[in-house]
Amino acid sequence: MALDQLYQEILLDHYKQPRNKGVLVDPNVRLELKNPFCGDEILLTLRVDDGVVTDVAFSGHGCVISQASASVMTEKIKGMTVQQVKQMAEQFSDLVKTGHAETVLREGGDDLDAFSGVCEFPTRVKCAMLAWRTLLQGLEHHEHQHHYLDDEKSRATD
Amino acid sequence: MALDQLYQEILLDHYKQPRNKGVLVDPNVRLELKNPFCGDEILLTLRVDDGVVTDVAFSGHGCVISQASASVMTEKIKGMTVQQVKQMAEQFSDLVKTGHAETVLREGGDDLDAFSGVCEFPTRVKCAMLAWRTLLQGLEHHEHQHHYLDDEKSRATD
Amino acid sequence: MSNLGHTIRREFPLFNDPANQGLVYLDNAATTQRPRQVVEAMQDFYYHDNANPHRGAYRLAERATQSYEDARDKVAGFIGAASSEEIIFTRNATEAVNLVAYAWADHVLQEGDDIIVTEMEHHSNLVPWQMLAQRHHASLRYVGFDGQGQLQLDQFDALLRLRPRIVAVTQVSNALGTINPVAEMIRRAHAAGAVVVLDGAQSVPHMAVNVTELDVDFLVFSGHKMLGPLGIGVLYAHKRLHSAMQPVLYGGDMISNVDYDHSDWNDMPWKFEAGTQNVAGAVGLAAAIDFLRDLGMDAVAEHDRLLTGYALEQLQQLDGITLYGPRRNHGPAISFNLTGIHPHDLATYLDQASIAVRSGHHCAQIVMKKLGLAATARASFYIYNTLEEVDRLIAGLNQAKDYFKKWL
Amino acid sequence: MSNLGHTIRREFPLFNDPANQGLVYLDNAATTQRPRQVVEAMQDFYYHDNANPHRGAYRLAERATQSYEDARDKVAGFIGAASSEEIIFTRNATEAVNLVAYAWADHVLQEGDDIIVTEMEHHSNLVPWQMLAQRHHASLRYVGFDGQGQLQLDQFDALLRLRPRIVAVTQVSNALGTINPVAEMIRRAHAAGAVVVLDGAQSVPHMAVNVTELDVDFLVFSGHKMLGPLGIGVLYAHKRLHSAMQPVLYGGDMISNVDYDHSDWNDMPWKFEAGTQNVAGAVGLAAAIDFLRDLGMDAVAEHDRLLTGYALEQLQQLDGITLYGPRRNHGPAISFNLTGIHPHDLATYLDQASIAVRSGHHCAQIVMKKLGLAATARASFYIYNTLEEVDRLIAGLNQAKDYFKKWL
Ligand SMILES: Cc1ncc(COP(=O)(O)O)c(C=O)c1O
Ligand SMILES: Cc1ncc(COP(=O)(O)O)c(C=O)c1O
Repeated sequence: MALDQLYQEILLDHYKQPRNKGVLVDPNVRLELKNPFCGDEILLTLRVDDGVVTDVAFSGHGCVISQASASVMTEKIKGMTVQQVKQMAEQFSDLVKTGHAETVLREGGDDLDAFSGVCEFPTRVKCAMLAWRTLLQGLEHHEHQHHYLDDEKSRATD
Repeated sequence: MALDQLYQEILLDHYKQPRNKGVLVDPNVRLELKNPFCGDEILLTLRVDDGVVTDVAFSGHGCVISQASASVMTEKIKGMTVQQVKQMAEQFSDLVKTGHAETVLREGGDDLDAFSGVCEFPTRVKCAMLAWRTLLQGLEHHEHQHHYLDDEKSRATD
Repeated sequence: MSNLGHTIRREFPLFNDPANQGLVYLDNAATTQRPRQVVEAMQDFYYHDNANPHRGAYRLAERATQSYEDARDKVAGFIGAASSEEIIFTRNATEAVNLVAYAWADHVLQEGDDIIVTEMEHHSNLVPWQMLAQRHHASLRYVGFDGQGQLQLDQFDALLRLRPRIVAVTQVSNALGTINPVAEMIRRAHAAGAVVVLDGAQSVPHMAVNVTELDVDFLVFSGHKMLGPLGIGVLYAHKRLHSAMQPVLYGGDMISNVDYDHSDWNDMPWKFEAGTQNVAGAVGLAAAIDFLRDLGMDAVAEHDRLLTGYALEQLQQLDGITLYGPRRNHGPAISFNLTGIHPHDLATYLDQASIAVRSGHHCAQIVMKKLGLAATARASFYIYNTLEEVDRLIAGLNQAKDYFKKWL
Repeated sequence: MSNLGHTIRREFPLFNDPANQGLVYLDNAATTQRPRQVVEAMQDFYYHDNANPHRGAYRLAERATQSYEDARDKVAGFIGAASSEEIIFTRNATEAVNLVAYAWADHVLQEGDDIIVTEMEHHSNLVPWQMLAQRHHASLRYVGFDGQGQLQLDQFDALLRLRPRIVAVTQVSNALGTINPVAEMIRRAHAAGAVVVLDGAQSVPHMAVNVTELDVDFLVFSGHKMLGPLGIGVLYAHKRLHSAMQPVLYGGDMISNVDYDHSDWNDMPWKFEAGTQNVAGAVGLAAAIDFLRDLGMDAVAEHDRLLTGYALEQLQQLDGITLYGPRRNHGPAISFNLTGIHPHDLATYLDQASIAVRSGHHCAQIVMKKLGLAATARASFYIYNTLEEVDRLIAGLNQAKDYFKKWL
């Protein structure tokens, strides 16, 4: 049944025992997003040091798909470079939209694969992507800020 | 042919030799109206003394129907009481919309009857009515003003 | 009566589409389906009478104008308006509320004025007032609702003592199913000198609404929630407000005269209908009104009551269900939650069983905040629904509970 | 090619209606007729995929959302937009112009700023700017046109030296038939720092228009003038303007978050689409675009040119005719007058011969004032018109001259 493809056991595990649930004490990336059409919310806090995600946590509430997706995501991205994270987000987006994904994700492993069933449920793609959209926007703000600080610095030393 | 019912000889006469064309020197009713959908304009000037239309003139430009209707109207209403004018306007409106009219118009006579063909041309009803609408609105303003003046007077004598 | 759903369904081609076989459509508060009479009326217009109305001196244009103005007369009759001048066609109820704000309220509101809304308003009858208040430094005040989803009329009375300029209230709530005592509220609001904007989006489709009896100032509703087409809505504006209303959209038919530096406007109601209007939409709405009138609005309301009563009775018996809104006198939209199942997951499950319900905040986020929720599931009925479909819903919910058991 | 009209007519049921037998429909600048493909696309939507888009978690709602967003993509592709985000659906071109005024211009215009329009604008691309200028004490400046209906570009250049904030111009005039050199005008306007609002109501239906090549800021047009349904129009807004645009209508899908005292908005383009949208209208517009693309916009333009050229040639030979607008490179709307016959009387006469032409000011009263006229007659062509129909028009005009001889 297609429904079992959507609600796979691995999601159950993440939904019942979410990894990295909470709020970091000293994050340098912090973003809250809302899925306007279902009211789901996520608050993501990260530490990014020298272009590497060193810590991450999520909180909020939502459906099975959005919560499990957030939990899996936090597990996967810890230790990755920002570049790698972005690539993975793109692959994940492909996966949930088409059911297929490229190599990077393969390396990501099984837990992400468990979202391949989402593609049969187009209205749920947004749920699966909520955490990742939040992540990407958070990183973008961060980089912006970073560049800005860099600029400030270089101007200061001019 | 229906067209000949619309463009009757009497209209031709009024169109070519419009009665009461011009602007009164000393009107106490004056109103300009426009048919927003064809750009036709009419300026009506009247003298109303003791509730009787003592003089009237029209100017402006427009199609055969609107010009002839204005000309016929000015001829008919001279000497009438405001009350009679209003009744005739209503009857005329019935005539151009339905082709039939009540008694008052009968007394009004042939020239008004010549507009009975308009009812076959619903888009032209507005043209036939332009002068009459202007007249009614002008009289309404006049009465308003009149009442207002009366009020002022009565208050002044209070 | 209980058979209305069965007999009438045949007229709705969507339910005969093999792709929609067995579909239990319970999202009627969002939009209804259309009987073929409505779609065919639009087709007839396009295939026989189509032209740009109001401006053509040829017969086709006259037929188009007639179709459009006949539709306006029909709407006026349907809601008991004194005159067709009081009927302004809009795109939807949302635009109609915004039109009241821009065309009228912006010209009368003063700094420090009060505007009363309720906590159960749809965003469309809330955010326009929020923004209006911001523009004028006016105060937006909320009438709360109690545990049964009933407006707290003592709060309403207290707020009326501020002598507010505007009271905006929905007649029937799309999120709670509450039917508000608007006749009485209008009376009190008028006594306090307020102008009342009534949101009829969920009432006009479901019950006889008479603007003259209600003596309401403004009423808004949407065609698509009452069997009519998308893209057509109505603003009823009582004649006494006309002189204080100014046009908002400029161009086309709403104009009488244009000069280099100023323009003059056409008469009511056209002065609020700028550009070429959705004549086919108005024609479709008129056909929907004919369809509803043939059934009789009392029969429509009775059918709603039957289904809603039966559904509430059955739903109450489910373990772990929370029902929001009133116990009795409940409108045809029922909001609920099942413990431990997110409404979004529930809707997906039901969809697999061909049952279409809505999940989310139903554009009533204040209601959700007040209830401490992110979302609810909502089933909403209309004339083509049946008691058997209610049974299907209940069965679906039971199966969903079973399916999601292990996720609890 | 000259046969396009004949072959294509079959697809337009209105012409097969016995009541419209022999109808020569020459009021296409006001609104076009619809091929059955367009009406059937809307019917298909209502009969198979209808639901409220964007918000439902069930498959029917997903299909509705897909239909709506596919239509948006199709519009974006048709006018060469860089992204579908740049396409906002409106009710018509008129609303689209007003939306630019309220959503963008109201937030950037300052007292004393200049706004440039032309003397040949349709009221819909004139009065919104007139009112905007009044609101901000800005100056509205007119580019005139010469005896051939051509914009006086030297005046335009002179006005650009004021460094105006806004230039609003029509690509093709509905009253004069002029085709303006807008690519060049946009270049010059940008060089002067202005933002350009292009009225494409008469161009998008008739020629290939590419917003990216034109580098235009805003483009407006209406579905109903290009075979599409009534009640749907488009505002193209270049991405560079998005951050300066604020919502105008509030409620429904345009919202992301609502709290008691403030709200946040959804992303582009939805933040400008408040309430339930005319999805069927968008679907119908997409079908119209498919229809036009199958023909090819070059073939459409070529057919227009053929008919317009032939008509101008024939009309010129009539005694007592005055033709307004350009001698060459004339768009498919031809304005004219016959000496001594009021255009309203002329239109009635032609209507009796089943020839539908428009008479009046064509919502371009400034054009009429400039020409010293109250009204003109106008014949305007589209893909289903034929050379024989032009002959019918000419014959009708000759007969009319004869009929009204005694009235001269
Ligand atoms: C040049 C031009 N601009 C704007 C419009 C307005 O279009 P609509 O009435 O569809 O809003 C028209 C149509 O009459 C037009 O010809
Ligand atoms: C109570 C209420 N008001 C207003 C609206 C807005 O209607 P529309 O989206 O047709 O503008 C709705 C529909 O969602 C509603 O339920």
